[in-house]
Amino acid sequence: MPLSYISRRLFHLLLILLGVSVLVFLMLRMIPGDPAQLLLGEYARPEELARLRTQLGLDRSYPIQYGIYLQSILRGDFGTSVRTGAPVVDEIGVRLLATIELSLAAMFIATLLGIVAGVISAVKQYSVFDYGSMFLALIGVSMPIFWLGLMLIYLLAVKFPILPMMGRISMGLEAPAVTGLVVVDTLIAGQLGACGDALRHLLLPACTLATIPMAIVARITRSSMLEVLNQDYVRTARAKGLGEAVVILRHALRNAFLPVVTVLGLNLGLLLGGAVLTETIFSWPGLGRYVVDSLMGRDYAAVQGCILIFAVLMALINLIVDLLYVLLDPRIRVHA
Amino acid sequence: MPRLEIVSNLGRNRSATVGLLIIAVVLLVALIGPRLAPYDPLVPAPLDRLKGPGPVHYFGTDSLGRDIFSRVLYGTRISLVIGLISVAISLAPGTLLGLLSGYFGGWVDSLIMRGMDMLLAFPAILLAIFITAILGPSLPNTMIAVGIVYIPHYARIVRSSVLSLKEQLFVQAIAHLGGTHARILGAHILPNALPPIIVYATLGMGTAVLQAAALGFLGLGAQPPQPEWGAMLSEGRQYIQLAPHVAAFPGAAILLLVLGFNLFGDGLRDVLDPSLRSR
Amino acid sequence: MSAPVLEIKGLKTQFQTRQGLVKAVDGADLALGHRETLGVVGESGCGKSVTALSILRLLPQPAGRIAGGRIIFNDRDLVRVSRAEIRRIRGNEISMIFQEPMTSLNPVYTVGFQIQEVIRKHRQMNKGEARTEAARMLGLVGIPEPRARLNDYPHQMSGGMRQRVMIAMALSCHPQIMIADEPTTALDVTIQAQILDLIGRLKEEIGMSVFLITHDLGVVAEICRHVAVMYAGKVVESAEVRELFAHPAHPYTVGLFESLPKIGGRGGALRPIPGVVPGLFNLPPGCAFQERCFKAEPRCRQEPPLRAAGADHMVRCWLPGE
Amino acid sequence: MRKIWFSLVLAMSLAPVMALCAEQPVTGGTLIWGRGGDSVILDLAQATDGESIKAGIQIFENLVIFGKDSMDIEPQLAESWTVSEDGLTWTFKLRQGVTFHDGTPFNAQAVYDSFARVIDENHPFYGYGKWKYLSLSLGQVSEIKVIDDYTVALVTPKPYAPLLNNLALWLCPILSPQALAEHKDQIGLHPVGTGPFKFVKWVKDDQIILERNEDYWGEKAKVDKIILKSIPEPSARLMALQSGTVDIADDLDPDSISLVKKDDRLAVTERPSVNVGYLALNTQKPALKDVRVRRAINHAIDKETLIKTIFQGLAVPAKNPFAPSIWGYNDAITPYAYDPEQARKLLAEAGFDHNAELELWAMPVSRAYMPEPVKTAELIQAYLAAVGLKAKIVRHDWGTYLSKTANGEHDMCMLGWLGGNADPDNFLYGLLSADTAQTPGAANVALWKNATFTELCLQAQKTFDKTERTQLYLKAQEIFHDEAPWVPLAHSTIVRCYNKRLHDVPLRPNGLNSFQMVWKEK
Repeated sequence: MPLSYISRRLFHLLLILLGVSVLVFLMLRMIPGDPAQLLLGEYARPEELARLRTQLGLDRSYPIQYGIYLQSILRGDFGTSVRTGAPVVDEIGVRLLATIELSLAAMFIATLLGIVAGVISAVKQYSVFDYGSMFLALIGVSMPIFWLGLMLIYLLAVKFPILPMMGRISMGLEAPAVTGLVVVDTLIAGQLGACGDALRHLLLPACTLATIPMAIVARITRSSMLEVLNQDYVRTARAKGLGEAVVILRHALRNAFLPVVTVLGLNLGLLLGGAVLTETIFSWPGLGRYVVDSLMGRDYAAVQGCILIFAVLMALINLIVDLLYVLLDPRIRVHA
Repeated sequence: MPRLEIVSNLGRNRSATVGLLIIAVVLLVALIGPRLAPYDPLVPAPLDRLKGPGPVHYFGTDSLGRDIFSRVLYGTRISLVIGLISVAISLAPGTLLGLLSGYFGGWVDSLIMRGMDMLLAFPAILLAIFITAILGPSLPNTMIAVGIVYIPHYARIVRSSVLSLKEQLFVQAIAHLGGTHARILGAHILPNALPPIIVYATLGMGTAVLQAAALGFLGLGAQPPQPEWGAMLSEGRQYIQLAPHVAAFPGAAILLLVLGFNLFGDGLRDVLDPSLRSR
Repeated sequence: MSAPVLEIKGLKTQFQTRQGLVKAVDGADLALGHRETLGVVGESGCGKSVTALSILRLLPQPAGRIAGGRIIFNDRDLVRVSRAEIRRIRGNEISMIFQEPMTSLNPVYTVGFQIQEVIRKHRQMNKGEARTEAARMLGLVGIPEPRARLNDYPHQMSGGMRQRVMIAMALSCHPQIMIADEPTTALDVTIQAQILDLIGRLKEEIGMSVFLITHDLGVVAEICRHVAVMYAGKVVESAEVRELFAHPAHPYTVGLFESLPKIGGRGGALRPIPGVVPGLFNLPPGCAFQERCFKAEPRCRQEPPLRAAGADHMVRCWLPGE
Repeated sequence: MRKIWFSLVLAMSLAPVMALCAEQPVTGGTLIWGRGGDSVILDLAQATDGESIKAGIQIFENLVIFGKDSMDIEPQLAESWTVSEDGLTWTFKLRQGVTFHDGTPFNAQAVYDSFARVIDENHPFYGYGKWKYLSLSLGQVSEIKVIDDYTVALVTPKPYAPLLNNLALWLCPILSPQALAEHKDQIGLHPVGTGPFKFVKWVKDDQIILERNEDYWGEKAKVDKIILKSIPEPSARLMALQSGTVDIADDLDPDSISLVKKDDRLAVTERPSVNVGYLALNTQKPALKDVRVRRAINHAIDKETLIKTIFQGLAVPAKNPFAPSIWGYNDAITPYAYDPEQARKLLAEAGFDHNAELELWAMPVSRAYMPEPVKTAELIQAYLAAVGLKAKIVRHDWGTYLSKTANGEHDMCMLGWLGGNADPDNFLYGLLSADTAQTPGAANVALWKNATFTELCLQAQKTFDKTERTQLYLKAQEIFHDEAPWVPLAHSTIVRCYNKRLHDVPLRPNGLNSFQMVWKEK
């Protein structure tokens, strides 16, 4: 991939980030209710409010506030959380990793199961499996996911306590943080039991989060496979005497991947959004919950930081999807 | 494709038929539901609260003793309106922006698309939360928020079909014959760009209902005592053990309606635009 | 005709569609002689491609199935051999090339990989040997700088080149039979001739038989020894090429010739066959061609017999051959 | 003979069980405490939210503190104190031999640094924090004097009786001066106090881990560790308690509490609170200016049913602005009875326009004083409709709600007061005087400006004699009742739900306790 292409993408990203930062800044200030009032709650006295506003720099004009913000960002400082007084970067870091762990797990489940279900449905078109899994997929995209999450907790953690209902790992099993992903950290520390425990904790929230993308991936894989299975080159592969598994996996699936990858990329973005609800239900200490809490708490710097992180993540995902295209399909060449 | 053929193809498409049937039933309920409702959906009867389903209250009562069956019936109208209005709010500006962007290209395109990219940088639910926070929580504002969130999606879809249509000969021919931009856009490009929009809009109604329910879950949606399904469901989550029916029935209603939109949308896509496969 | 390597007897192939059962091939009999080229001609939808696909059991699933008949190849009935057995035959003893060289190659793999795949599947070779062999095959089909082209993707090649690649792939296990389903239809006229020449030449070199499906009587005349004419799922006439061209017996065959422009031919106006191939759902009882036939008579409502119309010349018609 | 043997065996086999049943505290174990959200900041002088306070008061101690289960003042880091004749100087004798968790000795300098950083702009630590609620803490203190290593004096410019109560609040913790100097503006992430538990680790939005302070000056904590776990979804919190994942679950909704009560593995402790939940009637709005309308609204609402259903009985109906457990409560007042007929009559007398639609503002968050704000609002709406008063429920998110109500933009709004330092002044002057009815930033959200009432409150602030103050407050409550600027709704019951394997779980009327004495069965 040519360097000029990447640098152009990066320039684009910078522009969008700048735009997003202005947008978020303005939108935050358009929300009625000020941070000082929220911090002090129903017991606030006017003079205390005024003092806090001054301390927080909220009494300055918007352009000046934005200028200060932009300056500090350029210095790599995302500001300080109004609520906790801690640097936003620190606040975001840990939670971001928790969200990434959850999203990756969900993505993994969604991709794996979605593709398997899609491929089988396509190969056995009009079979009971096909109808069954496609009906389930439809239900999956039609269901409020917070409802599903609560039902899963009730069924699998309370009624039949098979899985833990919250948190990332059982008390006392924590491994030293290296990557910030608990599952990986426990592996690095060689604590297989703890890793298993972390995986069990991951299962319910990840499955909940995976429902919608899994359904979408299954549907898109199926339709894409159906299209590909009718292609002449699949017939050619069969005519060569190749086994059915090789025909489907090597010749058909590989070609069916392209639309699936597009959808996967779009869905990773969806996952970041879906995490807002899932993290609340499963008490997962992630960024989705944090950004909503920060928004409700008018923690300007925190919200601004989170959204910028989201924007960068989205851009990264798009870039990865584009790279995958090139890897998957030799016909695509990047035009710089 | 001739209109008659579309209709007959739709009739033969099983998912479209089932979807349409569900939507029709919901529509019917929305129209005559209030007459079927045995109770006033808004008047609390606190001493009858959290009664299970039975012959008196078919779906039981909620935490204020209101009849859930009646509330679900009344809520049908609200949910349909949420779906329609939200989609209309994303559809109109989204289509316009997509048309302009795709047709004129150049800096107009760059400007519009970068703006859309900025909106897309936000996770959808977060942007919706943002907008409701600015506007204040209420049903109309929920619809506006959900509507705005999906503008970029429509703009992108329309833009890409305009790009391919623009290259087609007949448009170029018209342009050479001296048609105005507005005429070319309105009379020639838009009608041809419609199929994917219609499909996406149908599916979008389901998404809108779900998004509105999610906002309701966060307490930002319809205001009490309105019997909006998402808000009812979210209220019911408190009673999952004590009175599961409180959440079950509005949840089922949402599932059914969204399923209807999705089935119908799927069917429409198969008939109108087989190339538009990604949901 | 020498002893046949492949004999199709009473083949019936059917498709289950939403509109009902389609009898795409309805009792076809064909024989392919050793080191001979058999041409199967007919309009689109007459069942010639389905017959070819039936031989290797490549029918689209789950709609298509062989409902009856036998396909005898080396004393084995291909209709009944196990799936593993048919897979051993495909690409190895019988290989096949298709009409659309543009789409018949997998776009995401190099041509080298796709040729090696079949070599390694059927011949005991390691990667390196298979690669050398693939390059040799590319050279054999007349592709310059074959080693370098191994790394090309199909989209980097022209249609003619791709069909050469397909042929190389088909021949790389030295099959006894190559089935070619309209191999030149999608190509430019000049390329068509080259490809036909190539097929003719390689048939001799490798010593195989060719089952050539085409709608082009010119092609048949050029490279076939025997020819069979199919209509609505049945073989209506078969003979040696010269015999058939000289004495077409079936009115349909006659129609086919008359609809062709003859180069330096016997003159006369082009006469297209009236009507279209009947829908396979509502075939009339008896001869399927009766509604388009200028010589149709009442007895055509009954199934016409297969009769000899000359030496090694069979026709399915009530009328005597002329 | 066999019978005797049998009894003996039985007795022996039961012995260990009996021992367990007896309230014999054991040391050790981890207490897992499920709650609705994470702490915000663990420097309590900067904290305004309950979740920060819950964790912080395990770590920090104050000069004085409320009783374990009451709001009476007891010594903590100060052993004794005196007030000067003029009521302006408070002198505290400090406890000796106390060290902070980081080993720094506790002395007068520590008190000085902890307090001066809040009120003295020239103190080096002043800039390291955003000091909140000065009026509830040290706002009235003008000077802090270090008299000797173990004696400190606080000076107020005018006599200020509630100061002792303020010092017992979370807002006046004593921190290690060493830690203050070291962590500067990050002190909120690294709390170092003298309390029975030490801070170990904080995973944001997940958990805070505390462990026993082995060098504690008093009786050492029983459990080894406390883990405060954030579980935002209330139904998940309930399920966590039921499944034994957590030992304590905070802030369950009333219906869940009734489920907990039925579960014989779980225990519920209840205590009358000092809080009040009320519906403020904006007296500045034309429709509500007439006292008859306000009284009509008071008559229209059936508090008994509200409490029985929505509060699940976990509250007592309110008739005064503060709870009966606080001194100075006027029990002689006859509450407005639920009487729709009377309400309609009063509205008619006032010539109320029945077509007017009043805005009923419902809180978006639940609080101890208002566990189900939305349902409460819906019920009130229905009661008002029944007497011909149309109300529209309005919701804003919390920040907006507070700003706008403080600006007097509502007709009727729901709010409440946790009780602060449990002094009547806090409720009467703070929430109802003309001084606090100035927009924007009004705490008196009824915007009720009654000169007599305000004068009574001001008078009481200057009076040190409790009996005299009581008389003033009794009078003030009569005026409040008569003028009806609020519908006082309920004083909710404070509840703690926990697993029965926990023992000696304390519960103060404000719900904030140190868990020093809590022990857990093995």
